[in-house]
Amino acid sequence: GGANNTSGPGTPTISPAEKGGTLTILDSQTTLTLDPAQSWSLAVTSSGLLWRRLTTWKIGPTGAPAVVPDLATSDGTPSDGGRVWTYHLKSGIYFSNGQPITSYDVKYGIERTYAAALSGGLNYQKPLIAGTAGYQGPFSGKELSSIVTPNSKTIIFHLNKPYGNWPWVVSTTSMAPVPEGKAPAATFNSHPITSGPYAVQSYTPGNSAILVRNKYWTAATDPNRSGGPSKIIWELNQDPTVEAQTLLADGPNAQNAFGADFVPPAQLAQVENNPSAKARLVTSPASPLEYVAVNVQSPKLKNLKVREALEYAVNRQAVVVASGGPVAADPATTLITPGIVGREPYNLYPAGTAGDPAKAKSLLTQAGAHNLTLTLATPNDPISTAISQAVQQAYSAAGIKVVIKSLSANAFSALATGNSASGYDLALSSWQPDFPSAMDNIEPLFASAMIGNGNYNISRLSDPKVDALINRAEGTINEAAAGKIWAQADKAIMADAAVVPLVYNRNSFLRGSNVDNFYIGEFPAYPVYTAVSLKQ
Amino acid sequence: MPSKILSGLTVPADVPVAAIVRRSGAFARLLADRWALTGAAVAVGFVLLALFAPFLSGINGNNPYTYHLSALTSSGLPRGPLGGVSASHWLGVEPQTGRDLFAIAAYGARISLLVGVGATVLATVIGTVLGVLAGYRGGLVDTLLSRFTDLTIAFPQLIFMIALGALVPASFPKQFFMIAVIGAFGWPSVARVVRAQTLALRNRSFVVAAQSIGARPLHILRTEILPNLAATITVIATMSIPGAIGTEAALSFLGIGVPPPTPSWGREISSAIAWVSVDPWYLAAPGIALFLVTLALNAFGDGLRDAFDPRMSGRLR
Amino acid sequence: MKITRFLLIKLAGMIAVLLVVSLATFLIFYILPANPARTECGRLCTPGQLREVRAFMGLAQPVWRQYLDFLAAIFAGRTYGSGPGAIVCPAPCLGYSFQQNRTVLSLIGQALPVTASIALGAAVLWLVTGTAAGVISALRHGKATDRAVMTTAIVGVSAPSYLVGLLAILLFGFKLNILPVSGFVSLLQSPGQWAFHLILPWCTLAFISAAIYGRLTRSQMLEALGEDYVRTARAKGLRERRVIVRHALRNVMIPIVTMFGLDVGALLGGAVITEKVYSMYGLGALLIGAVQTTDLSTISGVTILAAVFVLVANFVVDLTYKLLDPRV
Amino acid sequence: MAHPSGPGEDPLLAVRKLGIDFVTDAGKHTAVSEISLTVARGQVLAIVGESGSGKSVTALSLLGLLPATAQVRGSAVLAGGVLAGGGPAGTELVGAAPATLRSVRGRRIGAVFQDPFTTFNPVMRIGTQIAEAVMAHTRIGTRQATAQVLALLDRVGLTDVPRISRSFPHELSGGQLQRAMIAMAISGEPDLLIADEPTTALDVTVQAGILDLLHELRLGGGMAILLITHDMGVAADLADDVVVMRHGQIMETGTAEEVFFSARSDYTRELLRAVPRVDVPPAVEAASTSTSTDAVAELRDVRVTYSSGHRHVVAVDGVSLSVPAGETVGLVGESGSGKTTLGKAIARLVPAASGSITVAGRDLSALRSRDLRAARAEIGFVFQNPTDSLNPRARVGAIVAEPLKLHTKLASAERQQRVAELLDRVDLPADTASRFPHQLSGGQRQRVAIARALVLGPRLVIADEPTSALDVAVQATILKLIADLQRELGFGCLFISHDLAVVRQVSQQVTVMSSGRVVESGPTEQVLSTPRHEYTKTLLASVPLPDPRVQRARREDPAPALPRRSGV
Ligand SMILES: Nc1ncnc2c1ncn2[C@@H]1O[C@H](COP(=O)(O)OP(=O)(O)OP(=O)(O)O)[C@@H](O)[C@H]1O
Ligand SMILES: Nc1ncnc2c1ncn2[C@@H]1O[C@H](COP(=O)(O)OP(=O)(O)OP(=O)(O)O)[C@@H](O)[C@H]1O
Ligand SMILES: [Mg+2]
Ligand SMILES: [Mg+2]
Repeated sequence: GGANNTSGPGTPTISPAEKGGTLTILDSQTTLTLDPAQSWSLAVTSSGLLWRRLTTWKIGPTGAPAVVPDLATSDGTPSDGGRVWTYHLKSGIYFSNGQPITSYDVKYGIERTYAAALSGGLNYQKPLIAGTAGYQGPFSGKELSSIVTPNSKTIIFHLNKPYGNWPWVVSTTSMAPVPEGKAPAATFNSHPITSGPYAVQSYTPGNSAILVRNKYWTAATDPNRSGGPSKIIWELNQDPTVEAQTLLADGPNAQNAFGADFVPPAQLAQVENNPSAKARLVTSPASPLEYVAVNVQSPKLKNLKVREALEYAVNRQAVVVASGGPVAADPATTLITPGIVGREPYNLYPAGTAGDPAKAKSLLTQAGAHNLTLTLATPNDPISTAISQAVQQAYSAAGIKVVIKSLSANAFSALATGNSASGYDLALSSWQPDFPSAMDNIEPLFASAMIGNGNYNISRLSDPKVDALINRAEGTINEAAAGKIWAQADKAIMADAAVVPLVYNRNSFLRGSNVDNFYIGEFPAYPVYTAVSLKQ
Repeated sequence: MPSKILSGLTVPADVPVAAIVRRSGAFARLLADRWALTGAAVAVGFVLLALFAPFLSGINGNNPYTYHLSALTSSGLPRGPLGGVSASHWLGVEPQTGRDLFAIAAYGARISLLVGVGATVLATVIGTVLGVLAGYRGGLVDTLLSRFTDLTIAFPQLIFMIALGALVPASFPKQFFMIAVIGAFGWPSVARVVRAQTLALRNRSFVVAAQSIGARPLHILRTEILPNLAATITVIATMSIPGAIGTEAALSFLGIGVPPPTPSWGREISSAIAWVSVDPWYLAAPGIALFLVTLALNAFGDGLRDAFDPRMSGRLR
Repeated sequence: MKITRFLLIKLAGMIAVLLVVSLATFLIFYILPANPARTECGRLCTPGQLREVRAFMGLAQPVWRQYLDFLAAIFAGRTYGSGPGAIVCPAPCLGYSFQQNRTVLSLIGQALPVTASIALGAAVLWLVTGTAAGVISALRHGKATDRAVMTTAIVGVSAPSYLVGLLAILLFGFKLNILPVSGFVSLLQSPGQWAFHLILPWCTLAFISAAIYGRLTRSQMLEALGEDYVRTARAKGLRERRVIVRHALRNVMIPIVTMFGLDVGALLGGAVITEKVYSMYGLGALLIGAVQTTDLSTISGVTILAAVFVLVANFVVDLTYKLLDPRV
Repeated sequence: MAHPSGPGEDPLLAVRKLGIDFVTDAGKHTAVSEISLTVARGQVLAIVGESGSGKSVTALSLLGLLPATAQVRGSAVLAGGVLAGGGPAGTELVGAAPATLRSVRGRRIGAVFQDPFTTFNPVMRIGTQIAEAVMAHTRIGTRQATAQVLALLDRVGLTDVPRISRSFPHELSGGQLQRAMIAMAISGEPDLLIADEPTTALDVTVQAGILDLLHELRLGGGMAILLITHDMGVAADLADDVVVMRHGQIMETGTAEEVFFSARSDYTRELLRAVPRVDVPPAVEAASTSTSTDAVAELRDVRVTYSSGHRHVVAVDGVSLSVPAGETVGLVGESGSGKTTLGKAIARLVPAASGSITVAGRDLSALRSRDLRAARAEIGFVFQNPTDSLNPRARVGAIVAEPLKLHTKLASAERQQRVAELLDRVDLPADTASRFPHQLSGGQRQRVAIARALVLGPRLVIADEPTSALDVAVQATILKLIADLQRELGFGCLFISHDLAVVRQVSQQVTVMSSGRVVESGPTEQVLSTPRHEYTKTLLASVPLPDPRVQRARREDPAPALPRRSGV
């Protein structure tokens, strides 16, 4: 990725965050997960407003994303070749109830994630922390001996393998401190004790959450959050189309608001003709990968030539249009997304953006595959439906008949991530890493350990070469060195033709005219909530 | 039964026997009802459109599948006014794909008319049969059928459909399956209304009179009760067609209906709604088609009702 | 004596239906292509963790056992897990939503007033406008007014509710800027705001649903107006309004009321699209959310509640028949 | 003449050249052509004549209540009255504006319609419906109106008035409904009362009471009455002038005495000849045709109760009766005494609470539905309310053919032929087969019902007031038809009627009911010529005779034999 961090005219520059005002966030989600153990929220969105972790992300309007100290004084000090990580806490850090934050609270917060009642979070730490087999969380009265807290300011993690990305793992929401004894599993979600700039005043699922200033939070200990608005009203359960229209209209209620949802394609087209709205549209750099997973275990797709035909036949231009045009998507030929260390642009199957059906046909003839009929499993949201039809149409030009199997999100993931390889030949999916590491572009999607059991290797690729590269990269502490290995893995997977990358999506968001510092960095493809402020 | 009763009598020569069965009155009235005729014509027109969809859309070399990205702007909107109406695309093109909207509407009529009308007919038949049975027989039959009706209404349809969607293979003949599914869940309202009216009708003297001549229940239902329910049933049936077509679209999203790209009005309408403020013409073709078919069938239904209303007999407009 | 017997039989029938509905929900859920424990387990989940989560959620047991537990919980409450980390769901427990970390009962308690407000207001509106339109149509039979009413009705019935809602929002919310387009205000909090926020949802639903009432009323009225008793009423010198409303209309209420019971019963179980477009968290939104997150407890809870509404509405309708027509 | 309007004074109602056409599928059909008549204040004008001659539609046209398929020509002027703003020229009723008609209806012109069963709104209580009429034209409160309703019901000779007032129409007997209808019509104290066959469902004692009431209203209140009747006795009793109609035309107009004693038209004379008289034994004694004595219907101690709400009505209270094959048993009695109920109980159309009923040797209550249907096929039933007993959506041809279709294997053409024959025998024009019931006159419907009951050749005929809407000439035809068929087929017949003269003519046995019980029964001649029970005696004494002079004499000398208003 270059320096074209944001597209659109509103290339933001950080302006000094003005304090005060009431910000409204319009969100189609019906519920917020306010227990950090269970939250999937990115470090710079909702959880960034409420929780601090040992580390967090520094996302500027330009420049590469970086992991930076948050509660801790450093990103972490590795020892034992990356198996042990040590952190020291800052002083002057408090929970929203006034209690100082200690290393015990950090440890307790992590232990909580092991309780069955609190499962459901991102869990990147779970397979890494040593000695957790059979551990059932702190409510059982036991604690984790692999997390050592020699004093209230120090915390030492013992991992079961060297892990260079640990500072990123530590930045995830699951790792937020939780005060022991004040966080019952059943009710903490409705009345959480927070550590970020905001505290939860009230939360009505499906309706709204009202966040007010955490009066114990100080900007001095936290350079990464602006804490701009004095109050945030989180309007839930919004219809995305209505939400976009609301922001487009920029009425009195919408001027202090932004939308947490992608602007749908139709409204994107509408924005094109509306200069006022265009100035308030923020579009991410091309980032999440939209791809067709090729089920390599399907009998019809065992032959590499057939899979290569799929690579050549795809028409990425049609997919771009179906996604909402260039403002919404860039053609993709690789797996590691722009903005992430290790990305190397290349194209193993050069065919032009409109695809090369002739080449595909000849490959199919070579493979002896005639009258190929493939089932494409597709989530039933409008964009996926549109994209899968574009894919279908392109493949039909190459003589491949595609039957679209439109499924609700659950049915889709049950089919694609289930233990059986049958039921689909192709699956349309998209992926955005949970933190900016090439690891998260590759491992969850292509490691052989991630087949079935609800995990996301839906290409069902089990290539020892790829697994070995993944292992090697993970153990490499040096980010740049690791990046190189990830790039090799990327190419190895593409050589297997186990996936047809379609496009890198650009996510677009709308804000009200009074909202300031609303920008998207190179990663993630979401606005940085923690930076937003209101013009006063 | 001995029917020698009138044996000795001679038929007076001037009895026009044909008069007894004359139905021409109703038919003539129907023919004179301009709304009904127009309705019938429009409905037939749509059926023809569906039948000759390949031919009609082929006039311009179109089909509902081919993408015309050149007909779109870079953001996926149709180029040109009225949603891209041109000599080659009579009703414009679909945003994001550039597919020909006339071809989509014409081909879409196939699935939508088949499923919409088929499912409605199925639901109406089931509902009518169960409704008259429950209403007329009463007692245990009514109790059981009524609970069965309640059960069907209260059945967790959404998750049932999702489960079905996962179970049926992608290559299943979806049209008839959809008709069956929509019909199987669509009958309760017909049944409830029919039952209610049957309850009120069954104590009318003419029904008792039919009982008193020893008519079988089936006969009574057919000749005494049903004709008096026909108007209600027609109204409910003609009004449920759009709902069935809408359900067809919903089922298609759940994987039970015909999969894309096979065009259907319901699915086109539901994807066009989001575009209504940018490209309203996209909605126009399938939306107006659905509206017209429903209006036509209702107008025809009204015409039928009037034609067969004995109190209207003799009235010509 | 007879009344008690009658009620007991009805009640038994209803309970049977509820049992079948809840059992069906359970059984269907288990053929659903979804894995709630896996969903609940989080992004990365080891088989061991998955087992634990499954056991904790009570999903490790055979289906029939789970069903019995579910039934028992309604009367006896239920505890998930044990010790300080346990989650207690006191009786009457309709289950616990792990996805929302709340008991299903409390979720329903929050969503029901929303749906009820939407449904009841809209129902009154569509009943009144629908029957009025039907009466007018019947009186102007075959004339331009009749056709206009019919055409409007067909627009209403063929327009998807989402479209009507969206257009209403664009027009009244953004263009004219006179009505709020989203959000629910509790009746207890502010009756004025409650009604104000509900105007658009009510009108949307009414516009869509009134059609069938209009058409039904019209067809029934056309028959009734030819009856002798209408002639008698006129012969008394009654005002035409009274003839229509008290005599003709009363005689045609049975199908209307039946339809009304069906619609209201169904709507009380959730007005999915309307809730969605107006951002109101009613039972419909709750159910859809639960289906999306494979939240069995919430699905069963809402399904059963919806079934209760259907049953009660139909029961009440059945009772009114006798009042509407003593011959029934 | 008894009416107070002097000569030269403007008539209350002047009908001039009134014509009524109906558009039907078969084309235009003239029901009334160019009739003219006048009614003066306080005058009673009786219209008698053939069934289907246009009496009822004439009456309806005056109120503007004909269906939209009717076209009315000519003029009918109602003299300007106390309320409506008809100027000196009076109010033109033909083609009048809705507002004008409304002010006329109920207040200026009250109406009693022909078929009491369908005139009331089936879903409203009788009391409410009458109260509505009361309140339509006077400003009084609900409570006062209710009191007035009860008084009105009492005035028309109903007993148990509160129950009647609370009842729904289907819970009342024909006679009760008819009186309620009269109460409703006179509630507005109209200037003109149109009474279309107002006493067809009333037994003679009650009928006498009603006739007295009408007499009183006319004398005391100056109410003019347009009386439509086929009962020559009633006409003779009440009418000042008489109009005779046939084929939509007026055959003869004159004072009652002129018409009764010096009729000019052949039709009138024919009509008068056909009038059966209770005081004269029939020329041909109704002879028993039965050779055997086996009863086709046998009732023992039958009790039938209705429950409406919390109350129970014992409609039939321990009745025993037997109908021998080939014989006709006349069932007469007080209105509301349970005659209809008893008839229905025989065919098991209402359940008997106790007692046993056998038809052709079989106990119907023990039969399974299949056998029950077979058994019912042997019963021909003529319902008291012909209108509601005909499916409104079926054509007459289909209605009459229905039993044939059900129980014979005749081809459709044969069925049609049978139907045509039978319609002809009940004196209905051939095109009737293609008409719908609502396109027929009351008497025509009744004949359709009779045809349907007879078409299969039943073993038992239950005929509930089968001739109540028929003019005497047609009635004679029908009675003859029944007698002929009875001779031919040997069926037993339960003949329910309030017309003692008819009963005397057709039946071998008579049973007299009162309040749900049999008070007297025996051979017709014996019961009717030497009645033993008081009630029977009263009954016989109340029969109006088709002789204006006798009737006037009776009225002027209210002999003890003629009880005023029967409140039995
Ligand atoms: N469905 C019913 N519910 C309650 N009471 C009823 C019902 N039907 C009839 N009755 C009552 O039963 C009694 C007998 O009625 P029935 O119709 O048998 O009288 P009837 O002898 O035929 O009189 P009429 O000569 O006036 O026709 C009446 O008092 C009537 O009010
Ligand atoms: N709605 C109608 N449509 C067509 N013809 C009708 C209609 N109503 C009545 N008629 C016909 O008009 C004629 C006169 O009917 P009307 O009811 O006035 O007879 P009526 O003199 O009252 O006879 P009855 O003594 O039998 O009651 C009859 O031949 C009848 O068939
Ligand atoms: Mg008449
Ligand atoms: Mg009777």
